[in-house]
Amino acid sequence: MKKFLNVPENFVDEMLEGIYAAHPQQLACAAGDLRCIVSARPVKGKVGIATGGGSGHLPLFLGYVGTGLLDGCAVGGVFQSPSADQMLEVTRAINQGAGALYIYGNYSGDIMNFDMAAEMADLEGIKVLSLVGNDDVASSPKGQEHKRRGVAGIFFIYKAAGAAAAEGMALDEVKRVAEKVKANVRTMGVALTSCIVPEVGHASFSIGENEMEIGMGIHGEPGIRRGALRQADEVVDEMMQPILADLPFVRGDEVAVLVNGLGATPKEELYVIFRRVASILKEAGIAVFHVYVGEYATSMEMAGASISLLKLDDETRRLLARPAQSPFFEQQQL
Amino acid sequence: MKKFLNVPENFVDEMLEGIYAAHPQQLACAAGDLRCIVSARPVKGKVGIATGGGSGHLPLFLGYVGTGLLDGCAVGGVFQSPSADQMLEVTRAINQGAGALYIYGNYSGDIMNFDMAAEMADLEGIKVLSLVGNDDVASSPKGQEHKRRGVAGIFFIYKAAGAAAAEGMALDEVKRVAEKVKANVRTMGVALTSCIVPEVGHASFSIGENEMEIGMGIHGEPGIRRGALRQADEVVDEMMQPILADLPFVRGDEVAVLVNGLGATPKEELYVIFRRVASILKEAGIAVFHVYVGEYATSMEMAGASISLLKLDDETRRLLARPAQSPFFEQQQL
Amino acid sequence: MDSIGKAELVPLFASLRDVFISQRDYLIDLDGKVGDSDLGLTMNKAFLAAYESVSANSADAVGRTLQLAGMAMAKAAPSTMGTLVATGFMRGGKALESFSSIGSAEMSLFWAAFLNGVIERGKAKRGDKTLIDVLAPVSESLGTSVACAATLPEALARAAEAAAKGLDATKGMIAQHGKAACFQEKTLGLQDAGATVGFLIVDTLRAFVAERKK
Amino acid sequence: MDSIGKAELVPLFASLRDVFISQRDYLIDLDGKVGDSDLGLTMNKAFLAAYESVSANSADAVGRTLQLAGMAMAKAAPSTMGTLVATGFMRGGKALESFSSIGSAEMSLFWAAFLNGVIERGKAKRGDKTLIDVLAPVSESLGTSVACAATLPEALARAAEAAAKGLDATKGMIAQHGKAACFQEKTLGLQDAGATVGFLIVDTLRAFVAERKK
Ligand SMILES: Nc1ncnc2c1ncn2[C@@H]1O[C@H](COP(=O)(O)OP(=O)(O)O)[C@@H](O)[C@H]1O
Ligand SMILES: Nc1ncnc2c1ncn2[C@@H]1O[C@H](COP(=O)(O)OP(=O)(O)O)[C@@H](O)[C@H]1O
Ligand SMILES: [Mg+2]
Ligand SMILES: [Mg+2]
Ligand SMILES: [Mg+2]
Ligand SMILES: [Mg+2]
Repeated sequence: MKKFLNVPENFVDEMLEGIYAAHPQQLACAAGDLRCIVSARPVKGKVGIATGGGSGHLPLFLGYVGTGLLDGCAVGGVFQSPSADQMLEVTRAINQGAGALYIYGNYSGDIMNFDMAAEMADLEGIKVLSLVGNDDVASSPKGQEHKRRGVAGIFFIYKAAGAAAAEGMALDEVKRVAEKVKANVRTMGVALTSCIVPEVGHASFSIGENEMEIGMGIHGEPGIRRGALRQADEVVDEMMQPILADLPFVRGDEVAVLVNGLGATPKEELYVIFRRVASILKEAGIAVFHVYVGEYATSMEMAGASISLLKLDDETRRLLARPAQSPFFEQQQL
Repeated sequence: MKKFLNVPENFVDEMLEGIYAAHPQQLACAAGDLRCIVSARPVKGKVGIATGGGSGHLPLFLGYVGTGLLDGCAVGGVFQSPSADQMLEVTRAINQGAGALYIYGNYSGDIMNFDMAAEMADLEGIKVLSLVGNDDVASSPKGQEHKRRGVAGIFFIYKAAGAAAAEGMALDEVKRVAEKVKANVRTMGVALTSCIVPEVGHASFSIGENEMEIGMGIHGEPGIRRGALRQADEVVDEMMQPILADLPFVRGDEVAVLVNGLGATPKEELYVIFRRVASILKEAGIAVFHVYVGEYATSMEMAGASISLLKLDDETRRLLARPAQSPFFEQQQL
Repeated sequence: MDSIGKAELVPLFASLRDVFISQRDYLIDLDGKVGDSDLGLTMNKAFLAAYESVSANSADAVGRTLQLAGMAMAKAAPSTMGTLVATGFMRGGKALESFSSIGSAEMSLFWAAFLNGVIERGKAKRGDKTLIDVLAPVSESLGTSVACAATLPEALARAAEAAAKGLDATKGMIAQHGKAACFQEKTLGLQDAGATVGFLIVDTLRAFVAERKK
Repeated sequence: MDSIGKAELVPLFASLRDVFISQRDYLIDLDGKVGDSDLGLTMNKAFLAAYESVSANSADAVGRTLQLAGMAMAKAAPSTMGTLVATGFMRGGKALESFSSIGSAEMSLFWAAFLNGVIERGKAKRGDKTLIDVLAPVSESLGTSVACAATLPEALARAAEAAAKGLDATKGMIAQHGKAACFQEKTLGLQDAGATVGFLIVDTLRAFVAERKK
């Protein structure tokens, strides 16, 4: 296990101490709990947006707490849900009287804890709505979207909902925007190597020296097909086909693209991937509004990548274009 | 070799095609040569700043072409210098009548080609000054600074010089600022795994399953000490000691910090590293103005990290704080 | 004792706490077969926290006290069962908000809400080899007891029997949820760990009321 | 042939190109011992580009033609040796700007400027096991020849001899620059690859002039 860490049990908390130490003007911890992260720049009267999930996916989840983005986040151990109580603390801290929206991924532990937190917040008179990201086309067939896992595409939901809340939209409206983005985003991933959970100490799964797994989840959940690693263009073709067919994305659509690295894949390779994505979209008559390339949702040091497409309309385009800023993500007005 | 690529020989050009396709509003290619990258938003009358070097280090080098940063960049094959001719093309393209400053790393191939380009530009009446980054404390002892390699600390030179040029400083002044930053930045790196050059197809060097190499260069150049990987805090201590002693950084100084990932190391671990850096600096009575954590200068998929410190004065603090924007790096006014 | 009043909640939760202390290693063992061995630890934490909450809030109305106990459990034990049991107590407590003591009818309301909470939270159904396979027969049995105007001790005695049967039936099921789901057929023959917790809670209630009756 | 005029440059660069085609594998091999095996390839590219440049610019003055050949090499082969040799041709050509043909004196000027260019560009010194260990004796030998009023064929014959000696002497040196520098003591006994290129250029000049003399 080639990792920079001290005692594996302390990994998450030491990482968080590092994050607070690095970004004291931007992030604060709520209720004295390191794992409850909130923006140090609260905005009065704004709808609060919270997320959360296991650690090990930086910049997901806490990396999107910032201006024009999310207001708070609870994180658990590596790949483990935070507690409902921690979510509740975050909810209390970000509540500005306008209620809160939870946006998180479709994992049973997270769902149970967020639902419970919402219930507890409700008892305290804080109105909470929830939205579960499920963009991973590989994880269940069409028609069973509710079973799909949430992966990198959640970035688009954060970005648009964050901009909507920053514009002053009410809770229902922010939720409506988030739902719209959720309905229009699709992702496929491919993994080349495993990651290592510090407390476990060895690879989470094994994969052959020349193998790839199309559709593997960000915790190593089984994908669609394991096979020999092929040329980048072929791999991209195999990923783009189900993405395009699923929504479907059609001639005349305008999209935003996210080519996401899972941890160990160099940015150079992500651009080799985008090159093919761009040519496929061009061929298909689909216009590209904006492109994000980099690490937006990782699995520790897993090598691999995912491609997300978001179909835009005037409103989501406007919201995506808004400036945003966090210690992990900055964007000027597009 | 678990990489997303097609024909290895085409890797660099396909990556560049991907980059131009992704960021058409921000980057343009000069003289019809993909490897000559210039800002798509030239600023009339401004001193031009150019850099260059081998591919495989993204966001170095071309990632810093942008607003408030650099104006152009020539890239070579993976870990190979671009040609003098390509540098000359970039120089021509970014020349706004105010001359150009070359900022690049201390590698003989790069030096030869940049010197040659400067000579050729001179023949054409373009005034060029050059500055060679040499921040890697591990690569030569004190007193032999001119032999030190340039690594991630060059980011600080880019940032300050880019801001200086954006402020309208003349060529000599921009060079003076760059020299000042160069004189005040120090870096140490540590590598845990090798990287793979696509055309070579296998690891550039071998390193044991539980080994690390302190001071290894970004192309795998030998470092100071190879030994068993130890706890993160000890590794950081071993890196910080020579950094602090070299300038030296002393009680009362104010610094900017860059914790840089070499490619495969998760951001989580970089923050575990920064946590220790912060506590060492606090102990030493050195104030921290701003912290950058992430991948700023990589070696493809090498696992490892580097720590850079820049000692600030009023001028460099002001310049570092200025906004900047490129497809690979964004910063709002600090 | 025909109903549980405000004053009895503290000793009741003390019993629950003690049961889960004594069953700690047994539950660790059960969860270890097709899970991650944490159930004994998390249930210990959960019921210790619940006891402390109930002690601190014993002046409140019963329903409120139970809700707060649920919240304390959620905080102390964010595991699957911790969250499900916490949910159960919160929902059960909410159902009893307008009552001052717990007789057979209230006990039936409590477990019906508890069961619904667990179903809603965990999205599992009967036969999936979970806690629900104990809770559902318990809730049904209590409904029948209310219809037959049974006393609380009688109702709980029958409920505990139903729980034991439900628990035994989990041996014949294949796990569909949580970590055990990965083991599929291999879970056949094993008694579900979470269902065991359900049985223990109900059986502790039975024993508590039976004891006080004397 | 006592001097090389404008018209001779095209066949001269054709010879150089052919020499580096025939020496390709030999140079790959030499560079492979303590380098990255690209020298045969890069020198091929460099001298092919130089030949094409000279063909295209054969109407220009000799100095100018040589400078343009250097620029073409720089463009075609940005490796260490590509850049150094390109610099040499650019500087040597610049030194000949005011001359219309190359006799002994001009040949001496050319190589002195070539040598200085390589030293300035590469910051290496004599004894560092590089190209310079061939260029320096070549330049010295040509200076002596000019002082002794030797003809061009004589001067080049002696220069090639000096080059061969210089090249042989690199075997006793330890590499200080480039990729070979990492191998330190292990480079002892090996002939330097870049110096070999220097020898080949000078020896090709010698052979070209000797051939034409007949
Ligand atoms: N979705 C679900 N709904 C209801 N009960 C569940 C569900 N998933 C798991 N369980 C129950 O939880 C028990 C395991 O609890 P626990 O050890 O806390 O899980 P974990 O260690 O995975 O968090 C199982 O034996 C089962 O009874
Ligand atoms: N700084 C230098 N100055 C002069 N010659 C050098 C220098 N560095 C290397 N060389 C020469 O270059 C040769 C290697 O050339 P080449 O294969 O092109 O290098 P690389 O493959 O590293 O770019 C060496 O054999 C040596 O003669
Ligand atoms: Mg368990
Ligand atoms: Mg568990
Ligand atoms: Mg070589
Ligand atoms: Mg080379």
